[in-house]
Amino acid sequence: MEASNRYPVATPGSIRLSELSARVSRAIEEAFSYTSFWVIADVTNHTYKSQKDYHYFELVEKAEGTSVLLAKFSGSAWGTGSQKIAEFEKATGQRFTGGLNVLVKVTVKYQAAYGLQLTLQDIDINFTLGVLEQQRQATLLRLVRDNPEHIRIEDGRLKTSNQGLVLNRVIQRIAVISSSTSAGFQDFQHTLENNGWGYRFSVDPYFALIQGDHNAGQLVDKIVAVYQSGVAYDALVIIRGGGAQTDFLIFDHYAIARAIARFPIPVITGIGHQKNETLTDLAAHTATKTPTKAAEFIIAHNRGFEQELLQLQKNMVIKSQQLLSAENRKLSMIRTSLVNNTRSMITGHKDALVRNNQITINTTKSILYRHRTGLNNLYSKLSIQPKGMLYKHQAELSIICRNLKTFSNLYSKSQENKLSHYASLIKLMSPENILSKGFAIVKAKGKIRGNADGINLGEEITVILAKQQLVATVTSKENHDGTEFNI
Amino acid sequence: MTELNLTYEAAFEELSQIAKEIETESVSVDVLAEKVKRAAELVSFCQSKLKATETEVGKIISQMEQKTGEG
Amino acid sequence: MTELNLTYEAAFEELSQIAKEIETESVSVDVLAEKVKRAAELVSFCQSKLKATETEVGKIISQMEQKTGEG
Amino acid sequence: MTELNLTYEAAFEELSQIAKEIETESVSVDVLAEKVKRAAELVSFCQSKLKATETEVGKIISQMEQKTGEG
Amino acid sequence: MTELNLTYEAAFEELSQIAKEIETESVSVDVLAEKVKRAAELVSFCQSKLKATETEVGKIISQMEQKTGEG
Amino acid sequence: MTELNLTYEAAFEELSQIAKEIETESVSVDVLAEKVKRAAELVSFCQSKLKATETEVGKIISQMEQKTGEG
Amino acid sequence: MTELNLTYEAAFEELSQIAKEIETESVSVDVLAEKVKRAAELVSFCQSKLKATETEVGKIISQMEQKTGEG
Repeated sequence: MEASNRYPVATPGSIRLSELSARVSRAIEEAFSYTSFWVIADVTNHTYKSQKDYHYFELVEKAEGTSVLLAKFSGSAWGTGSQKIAEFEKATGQRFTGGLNVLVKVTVKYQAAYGLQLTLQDIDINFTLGVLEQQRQATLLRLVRDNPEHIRIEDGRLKTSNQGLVLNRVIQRIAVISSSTSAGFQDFQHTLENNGWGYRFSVDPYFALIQGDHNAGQLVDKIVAVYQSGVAYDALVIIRGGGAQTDFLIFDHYAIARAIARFPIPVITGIGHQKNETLTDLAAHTATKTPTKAAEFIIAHNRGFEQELLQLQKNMVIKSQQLLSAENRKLSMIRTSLVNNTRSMITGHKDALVRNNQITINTTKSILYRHRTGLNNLYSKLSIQPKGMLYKHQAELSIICRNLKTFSNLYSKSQENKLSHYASLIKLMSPENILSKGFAIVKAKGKIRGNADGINLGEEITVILAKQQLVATVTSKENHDGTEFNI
Repeated sequence: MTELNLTYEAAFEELSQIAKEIETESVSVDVLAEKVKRAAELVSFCQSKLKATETEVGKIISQMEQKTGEG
Repeated sequence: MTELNLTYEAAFEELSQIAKEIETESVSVDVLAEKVKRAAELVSFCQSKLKATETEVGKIISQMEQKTGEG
Repeated sequence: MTELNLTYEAAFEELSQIAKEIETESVSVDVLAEKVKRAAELVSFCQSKLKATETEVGKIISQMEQKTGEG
Repeated sequence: MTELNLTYEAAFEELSQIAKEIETESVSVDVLAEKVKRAAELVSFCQSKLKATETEVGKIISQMEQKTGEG
Repeated sequence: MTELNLTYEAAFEELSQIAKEIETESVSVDVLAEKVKRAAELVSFCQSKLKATETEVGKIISQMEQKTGEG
Repeated sequence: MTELNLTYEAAFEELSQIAKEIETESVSVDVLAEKVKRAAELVSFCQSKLKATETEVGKIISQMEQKTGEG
């Protein structure tokens, strides 16, 4: 080596640096050649030489939560590595730059002149996306946590105050935040001005640099300026003007998302992002993909209003005509019913009169007929009943007469019978009759005797018979039992 | 005998009385004849009175019948 | 006899009474003739009254019929 | 007889009463003729009143029918 | 008869009342003729009033229909 | 008739009222003609008012359509 | 009518109100023409305002007011 010649031969116990370098180089080569490593590190001090497509940077690891360095390597990327970085930037929307936490595939290389260096072979897009997403989620959570009045999560979606605003019927006064150079703004203007319906708009541009995290403050200032202008804008449109694909990380910035979420005028975005929506899009009232789409949305909104107007007008015309024809029908119906009901009412009254008349006539006749019949009945009773009554009396009299005769006769006969009974009895009991039957009366001492008591022997008695009377003297006196005549 | 004021009623009454006495032999042979004689008189009185009445009633009734027949 | 104020009603009543007495022989022979005579009188009275009424009623009715015939 | 204020109603009522009395023979022979006479009068009165009413009503009704026929 | 202030309403009401009385025979023969006469008057009154109304209403209705025909 | 301040609304209301009264026959014959006359007037009024409105609305609509056709 | 400060918002609100009234037939015939006219004006106003710049709007409104003055 030519250079080594500049230094004297090493004193005993020392070697030349190049020798050491060669030994290190050898050791490293032995240990690390043909081996690559996936390492997680933070990128710092990044520079990019676009002419050569070279990236120079350092990879460091800090103690967690501090800035104390635990490890640090220089690194570079070119060729394949640069190509991977470009792919990475396109895919993530994140520039490969200082402060980025990455998972990279590196080979360790030692060059005597440059020292130990890591050469970037590949970069894990998904790791960074994960990190970015984590950052995004952290920002989102912070937004929700720190602004509960304006930002919250509903059904997994971000809900902001701005979204709660109602778009004016017509969007005509528009504030636009864009970068002055952006083609997007031109597109937006052009689309608005050349709408097919002749709608006119008033657009106030608020130009700002819209790229890089560090410009977030400026963008927020512009938003505030729109508010402070005092103009009654119908909408604030935020558009990103084409250009680098890596510009839109700014739209995940906390301050911007917060400002938009709380902004009192509906915000329409036309940022243009292929992957998931930025926090700005999520916070805005309406998110469209491109500035042209934003303009189209506004035109469609106004067109919707005009169509609504025309529809209302059309409905009104139809309804007015319907109303008038319904009114006509109602009127003619009422007229018809009036005529019919009047006629039927008069007919009804006529019928009622006839009915009353008939009742009067018919019933009167029947009343008179009934009375006549009743009178006749009474009359015939009167002409018949008295005769019967008199006849009955006559008959009764006759019966009494007959009875008088009959019972008088019976009475006389009965008396005659009684008398003749007594006559027979007397005849039977008369003394002449008794004596003629053989009985005799005995007289003693001039008295008729029924027994012999007091009659003494030798005494003279008189025995009287029917035709004669004998005088005799008692010669004997004996008792006899007298049963001889006991019948 | 035939008292002026004797009624059929009284006569019949007396007659019944005598008949009863005779029948029950509560009359002695002494008065029997007397009683029998009185009874005979009473029967005679009653019979004549009855006959008279019968005749009169017959007359009245026949008159009545005549009238009713007419009526 | 025929009292001035005698009604058919009363006459008939008395007549019925007499008839009943004779029927039940609760009349003495002494007054039988008299009673029969009274009965005959009452019959006569009732008959004449009946006849008179009949005649009058007949007259009224025939007048009525005449009228009704006309009517 | 025909009292001035007698109505058909009252007359008919009285007539019915008499007819009922005669029918149930609750009238004595003594007043029968009188009752029949009254009845005859009432019949006569009612008939004439009825006739008059009939005539008048008939006249009115025929007028009414004529009118109704026209109307 | 036809009182000056008599309305159809009142007349018809009275007529119905009379018809009802007659129908239920609660009208005596004494006033029947009178009632029938009144009824006849009321019928006549109502008919003429109705006829007048009908004529007038008919005129109005025909005018109305003519107008509608034109319109 | 057509009062100066009469509106279609009020006229139609009154007309409906009259129609209802006649339908339910709560109008007496005495005032029927009068009511029908008023109703005819109201119908006439409503018809002319309706016609006028129709014409005016038609005019506005045709102007509107012209404009919309242009726009 | 067309007030200087009329906004789309207010115009649309008024127009909707009119359309709704007409649709629910709560607009009387009396004011229908007037309402339709107003609606036509409101539509016209909104349309011209949509197609004009701010400076032109004043002109439109003053024109409209002139028309209304005439109308």
